[in-house]
Amino acid sequence: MSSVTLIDAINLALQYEMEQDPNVVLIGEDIGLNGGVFRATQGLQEKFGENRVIDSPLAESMIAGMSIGMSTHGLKPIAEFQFMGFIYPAMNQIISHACRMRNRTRNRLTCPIVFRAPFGGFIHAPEHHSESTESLFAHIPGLRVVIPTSPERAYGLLLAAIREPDPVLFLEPKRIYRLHKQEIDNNGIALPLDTAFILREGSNITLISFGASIVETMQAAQELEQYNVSAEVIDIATIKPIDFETILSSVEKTGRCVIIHEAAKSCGVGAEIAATIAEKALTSLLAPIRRITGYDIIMPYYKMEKHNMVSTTKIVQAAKETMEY
Amino acid sequence: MSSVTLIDAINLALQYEMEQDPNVVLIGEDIGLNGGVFRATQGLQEKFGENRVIDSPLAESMIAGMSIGMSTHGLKPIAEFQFMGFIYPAMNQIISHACRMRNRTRNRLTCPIVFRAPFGGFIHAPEHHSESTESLFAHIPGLRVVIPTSPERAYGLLLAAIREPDPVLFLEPKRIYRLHKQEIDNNGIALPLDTAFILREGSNITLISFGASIVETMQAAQELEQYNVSAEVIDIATIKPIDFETILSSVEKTGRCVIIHEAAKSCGVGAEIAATIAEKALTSLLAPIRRITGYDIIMPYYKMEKHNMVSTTKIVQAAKETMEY
Amino acid sequence: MQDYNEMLQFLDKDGKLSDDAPDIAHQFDTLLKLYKAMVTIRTFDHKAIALQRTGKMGTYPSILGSETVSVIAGAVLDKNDVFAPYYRDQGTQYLRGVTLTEMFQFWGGDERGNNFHNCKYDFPCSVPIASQALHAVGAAFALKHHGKNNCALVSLGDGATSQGDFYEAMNAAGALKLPVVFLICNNKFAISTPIEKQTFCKTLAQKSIAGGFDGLIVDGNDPIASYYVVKQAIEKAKKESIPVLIEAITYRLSDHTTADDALRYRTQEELDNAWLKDGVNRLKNYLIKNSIINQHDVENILSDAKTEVKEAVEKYLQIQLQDVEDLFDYHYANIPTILAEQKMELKNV
Amino acid sequence: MQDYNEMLQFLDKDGKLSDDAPDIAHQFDTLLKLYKAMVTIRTFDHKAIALQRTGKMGTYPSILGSETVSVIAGAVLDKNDVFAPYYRDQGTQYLRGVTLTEMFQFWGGDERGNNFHNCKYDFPCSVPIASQALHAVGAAFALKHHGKNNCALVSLGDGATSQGDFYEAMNAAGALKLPVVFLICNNKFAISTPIEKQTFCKTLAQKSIAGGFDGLIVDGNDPIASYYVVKQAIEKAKKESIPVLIEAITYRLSDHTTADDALRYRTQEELDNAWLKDGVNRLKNYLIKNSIINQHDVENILSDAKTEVKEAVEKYLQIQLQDVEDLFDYHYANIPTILAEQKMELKNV
Ligand SMILES: Cc1ncc(C[n+]2csc(CCOP(=O)(O)OP(=O)(O)O)c2C)c(N)n1
Ligand SMILES: Cc1ncc(C[n+]2csc(CCOP(=O)(O)OP(=O)(O)O)c2C)c(N)n1
Ligand SMILES: [Mg+2]
Ligand SMILES: [Mg+2]
Repeated sequence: MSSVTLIDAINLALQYEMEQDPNVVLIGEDIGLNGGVFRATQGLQEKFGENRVIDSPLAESMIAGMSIGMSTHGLKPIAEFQFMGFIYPAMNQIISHACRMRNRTRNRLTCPIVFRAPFGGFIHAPEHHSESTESLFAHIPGLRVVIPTSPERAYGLLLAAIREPDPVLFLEPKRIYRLHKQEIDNNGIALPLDTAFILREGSNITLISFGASIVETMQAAQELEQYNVSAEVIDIATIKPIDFETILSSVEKTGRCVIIHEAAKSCGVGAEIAATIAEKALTSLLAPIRRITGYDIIMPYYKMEKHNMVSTTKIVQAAKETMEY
Repeated sequence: MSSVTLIDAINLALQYEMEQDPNVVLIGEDIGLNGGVFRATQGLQEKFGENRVIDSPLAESMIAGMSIGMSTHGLKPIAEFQFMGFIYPAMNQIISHACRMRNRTRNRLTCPIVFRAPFGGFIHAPEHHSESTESLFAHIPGLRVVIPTSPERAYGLLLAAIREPDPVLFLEPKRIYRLHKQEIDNNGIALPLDTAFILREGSNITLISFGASIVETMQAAQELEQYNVSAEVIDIATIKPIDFETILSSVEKTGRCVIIHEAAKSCGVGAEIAATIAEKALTSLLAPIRRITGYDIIMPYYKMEKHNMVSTTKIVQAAKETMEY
Repeated sequence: MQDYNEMLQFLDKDGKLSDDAPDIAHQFDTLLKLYKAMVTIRTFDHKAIALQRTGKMGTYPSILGSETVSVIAGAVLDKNDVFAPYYRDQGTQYLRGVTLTEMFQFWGGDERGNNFHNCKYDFPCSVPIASQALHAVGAAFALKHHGKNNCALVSLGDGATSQGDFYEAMNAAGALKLPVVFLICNNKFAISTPIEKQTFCKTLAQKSIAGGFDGLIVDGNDPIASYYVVKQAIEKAKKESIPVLIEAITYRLSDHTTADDALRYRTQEELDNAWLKDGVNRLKNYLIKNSIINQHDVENILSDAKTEVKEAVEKYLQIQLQDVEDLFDYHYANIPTILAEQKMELKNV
Repeated sequence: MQDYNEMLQFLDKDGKLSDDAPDIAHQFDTLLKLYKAMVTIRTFDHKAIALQRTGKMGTYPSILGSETVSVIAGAVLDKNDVFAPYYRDQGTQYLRGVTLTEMFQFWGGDERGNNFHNCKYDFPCSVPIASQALHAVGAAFALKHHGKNNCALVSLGDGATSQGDFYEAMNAAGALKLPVVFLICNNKFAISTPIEKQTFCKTLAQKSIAGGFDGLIVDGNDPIASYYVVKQAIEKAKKESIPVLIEAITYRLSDHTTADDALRYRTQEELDNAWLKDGVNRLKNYLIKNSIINQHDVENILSDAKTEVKEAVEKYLQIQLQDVEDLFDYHYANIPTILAEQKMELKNV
C-alpha cells in the first residue's frame, strides 16, 4: 500500500503492466528522460529502455498511426498525447483506422492501443492546453473513452484499458493530477470499463458527472445536505460506452437529475445522457433535466477561464431549482 | 427560372457569388477541369481561371490551413473536401485555427471560409465514402454547420454561407444530389443560417430531421396520414446553431416528437435536440422522445449498408408507438 | 546502391535490353512466373470492371498500367514481411496470397474480403490517402522489436506524396531507423490532378531526402529494372535496418475508378502513347524474343488466367450476404451493452 | 544563391569576420539597431520569466539564445509582408510592431494581446506545432492573388519539421509557386527531444528538397550571416515567386518554458558551451571592436531597454480584466441565439 496522487497511480499502473507484459511499449513526445510534461512516465525509460519507452518525433498523426501498426503486429502501445488540444492531427488515424481495423478485417487485425491525454482546464496554461472535447470521441464507433477521477480509479481503469483488446482513449483530468493522495494497493487488479461509479448515495437527486468536475459535484452534494437534499453522485467514468443501467436506476429512484461537465454544452456528452434519460426514464422525471456545463465557447485564455468553469455554486443552485420545480 | 437538382443549385450559387465577389476562390482536389468528383464545380475553372478555381495538391490539412491564410488576408475561400470521410486530416486546422482566429485576435483576423463536403451513405461507395459525423463539428465553438435538403435551400443556404463572415461547414447530402429537380430563381437571394424549415405542418407529432433522411421523414409523414396522424416535419438545416425556437414551439404544440438522422446515435446531433427538448419542454411531452438513427457502428460496406439506414418504416413505427404511448 | 536522379531502366519500351542488365534478366523461370501473374491480374481487372458495369460490384480502381511493379513487389517480398497497400495494389496482394475472390469481395462491398486467409498480417487496402504509411512504420517497429529480420513495404500513389502522413512516416522511419520500403507508384495522376500540379519537385524520389535516406527511380513498366530495384531496396532495408524509397514510373492506363471519366482531363493521344510503354507487353515480347514462350503459350497463359478469374467470380457471386449480427460483432472484442441492444433491435426489424 | 550543405557563417564565435563578409557587416547603423532590439528582447525575456515566477504571468517560453535571428527576421521583413510566428518569436514580433505590452498580455493569458495594433495582418503566435506554416502559404497565395510583391514568412522550431503540416505547406508552396520563406529556428531541442532523435536528416535545410526548392543553413547566432541569408531568401521568394527555406542554427539557452527544467535532460556543460556562441554577445563585441559603441554605450543601451520593458510591464499590470461578455462576443460576427442566452446566463451568475 502506498499513498499516491492520480498521476502517480498512472505511473504505477504503467510500470506494473510493463513488467507483466513485455509487449507493452510507450510512445510519445518527451516521455523518456523527461518523463512526460506531467511526469506520468517518469523513470520508465530508465527502467525499461529506449525500445519500450520511445521518445518519438513531434507528430501526433505519426504517434497514432505508428501505434496502429505496432498494435496490429503484436505490441500493445500506450501512446501519450501531450495535451488533448494536440490530439486533432491524429483524428484521421484514430477515427479512420484504429477504431475500424477490427471491423474491416473481421477480427483479423486488431488495435489494442491506449491513447492517453491530459484534458480539461484551469491550470493556467496557454491556449490549446485546456481542451475538453471528449464528446467528439464518444461518438466514434469502435472506440472506448475512459476518464478516471481518483488515484484508485486511475490505477484500475488504466490497467483495464491496457488489457482491453481494443483502442481506448484514456483522458486524464489534469487539474486533479495532484489534488489529493489515496492509499492504493499495487496489486494489478483492473476495474471494469463499462461501469459507472456511485461516489455517494442519495435519494432526492442524481448528480451525474465525470472528469475534474467531480470535485465540484461532490462539494455540491455535500453542500446540498444543508438544504436537506440528499444527492446521489455518479461518476460515469466510461464515456463510451456509458453505463446507463446505473444512471437510469438512480434517476428512477430520485426522479431528478443534474448533469455536470466542463466541456461545451451543445453536443457534449451531457446531451447523450439527458437524451437517454428522457427516452428511457421520462415518466420517472419529476423535473426537467438540467445540464451545468461549459458554455458553447472556446476556452478563454487563463485570465478569464474561471468564468467558463463549472462551479459548486452553479451546481447547488441548479440542484435546488430542480428540487423546487 | 430553371429546373435544377441539388448539385446544380450548388454550382449555380458558387457561380453567382464568384461573379459578384472577385475575392471568392475555390480550392480543392480535382475541382478544376474535372469539376469535382460530383461535378459541383463543373465549368467554373473554365469560366474563372486557375487562380480562382485552384486544383490543390492532395492534402486536406493543407486545404483547410491554406484557406485560413487566404481568408485572413482578403480572400473568401470555398474549400471542397472530396468526401466527409476525408475531412479528418483537416480537423486540427478547422478546430484549432479556423474556428478560433476571430476570438483569439479579438476580431482582428477572421476566417470567412466555406468548407464543403458531401456526406452520408447509401450511394454504394467504398469504405470512408459514407460518413455522417456532423455532430463532431456541431460541438465546436466558432463554427457553423449547415445542411441543405433541396435545390432551393442548397442555393440559398450556400449563398448565405459564402457571405457569412465566419467559417461554415456546408455538408451536402450526396444521396439526394440528383434526386429531384426544383425550379429555382438564380437571383442571389440567401436564406438565413439560423432558421429551421417547417417542411410540413401537422398537429399530432413533430418529426425532426436533417440531411438525406428528410426524404424518408417526409414519406413517413405522408404514410402517417393513413393512421390519422398529422405529422409536422422540421428540417433543422442549421446543425449549429440549431433553431430551437422553431423546434420547441412545434413540440409544445404536438407534445410528441421523433428525431431522425443517419449518423450514429450516441452523441449524435439528435442527442442535443432531445436533451434541449427535455430541458425546455418537458411538461409539454406526452410521450418519450424517440431517436431513429444509425446504430452505434461503423457504416457497413455497401453490401450491408442498407441495414444501417433510417427507413420510412422505422420512422412510421416509432411515430405510431409515440402516438399510442 | 546509390541515389538515382535518373530513372533506372534495363529493358526499354522497344524491348531492347541494356548491356549492364542484372541477373534477373536471365532468370526466366521467375520472369515467366511474373508474367503469368501480370496476365492474371490484368484479366482480373478487366473482369472487375465488367462486374461493376453490370451492377455486380461497386466502384473499382483499375490497376491497368501498373501491374508490372505491383506484381514484382509481391514476388520479392518475403512471406514474413508486412505489406501495407493502398487501394491500387492488386498485383502485390495477389502474390502475397490474397485470393481473387477476396479481392472481388472487398471491392464488392463486403468486409470479409479483408479477412485474408493466406497473409494474415498484411494490412487491408487503405482508402484514406497515405495514412497506411504510418502503419507500415509501426509494423516495422514491431518486427524489429521482436528481433525479426523482416521489413514493411508500403505502397502509395504519386498524389499520396502531398499528404502529411507520408512525410511523418518517412521522418519517423528514419529517426527510429526502421526497415520500411516506401514504394511510390507514380502513375502521373491523382484522379484528374497531373503530377505537375501535385508538386514542384522534379522527382518524387528526392522526397526521401527529407527523411534522410535513399530514393531511387525506376521504370515501373520495366520488369527487369523494377525487380532489381525492389529487391535491392528490400535487402538494404533489412540489412541496414533503414528506410528506402522507390519511385516507380508508370502511367494509369484506365480511368481513376469506374466512377471516373479520364477523357475529361487528358487526351486519347497521351493515353495511346502511354500504351506503347506497357510493362506486360514488354515482358511478353522479351520472353518471346528469348524463346521462353511462343504465341501459343501466350494464349494458354491468358486462357489459364481467364479460368482462374472465372472460378473466382463464381465463388464471389455465390457468397451469401452476412448476417445482420455481423454489423455489430466486430467492433469490440467485448461487445458493449448498447451495441448488444441495438443488435437485438435490428434483428427484430 | 545556392544550396548550402554547410552552415553559412561570417562572424565566428570568437568575433573573427571572414574576408568574404557581405555589405551588412559594415552597415553599422543597421547593426546597432539590431543590437538594441536584441538587448530589449533579452531584457523583456528576463522580465517575463520574473513575472511568471512571481505569479503575475503564466507559462512562458523564453527566447534566450535565438534573439539574433529572430530580431533579424523582423528587421528584414517589409511592413506589407506577412509574418506567421510560432510561439518563440518575440524578436521578430517586436520589430514587426507587436508592443511589449501586447506580448506580456498574450503570455499573461489575455486574448487582447493578440489584437496587434501596429501589424494588423500578422498572425498571432501559433501553439499547435507547424500548423501556422499553412497559414503562411494561404496568406502568400492571397498576396500574390492581389498582385502584391510581398511574401509570407513562417517561423518554426526544429521539432516542427516532424509534423505533416510543415511538409504539406512546403509542397503546396512549391506546387503553387508562392513566395513563402520557411525560417526554421533549430535550437537543438524540442522540449527534451534532441534533434538527433527528431530526424535522421543531416540537416533540416535538406528537407526543402521535398518541396522542390532551395534550403540554406545559417549560423543563427551570427548577425552578419543571418541578415544576409534572411534578406536573400526574402528577395528571392518575392522576385521569383517561389518558396525558400532557411535553417538557422541556434541553441536554446533557457528551459523550454517556465514549466520545464532542462537539466533533467541536458548537462550544464553543454549549456555553458552553447553560451560561448551567443549571438547577442557576438554582435556586441563586434560593434565594440569596430568602435561603434563602447562599454558605456552598452550600459546605456541596457538601461534604455530596462526602461522600455519596465514601462511595458507597468502598462500590462494596469490592464483591466475583460468583461465577461467578451467570452462570447468574438466567436461570430453574428452572435447566435444560444450564445446570447448563455451570455445572459453568465452575466446573471
Ligand atoms: C485523405 C483522402 N483524400 C481524398 C481521397 C479521395 N481520393 C481517392 S484516390 C485519390 C487520388 C489518389 O491519387 P494517387 O495517390 O496518385 O493514387 P492513384 O489513384 O493515382 O493510384 C483521391 C484524391 C482519399 N481517398 N483520401
Ligand atoms: C501539435 C502539437 N503537439 C505538441 C505540442 C507541445 N509542444 C509545445 S512546444 C513543443 C516542442 C517544440 O519544439 P520545436 O519545434 O523545436 O520548437 P522550440 O520550442 O524548440 O523552439 C511541444 C512538443 C504542441 N504545442 N503542438
Ligand atoms: Mg497516381
Ligand atoms: Mg527546438
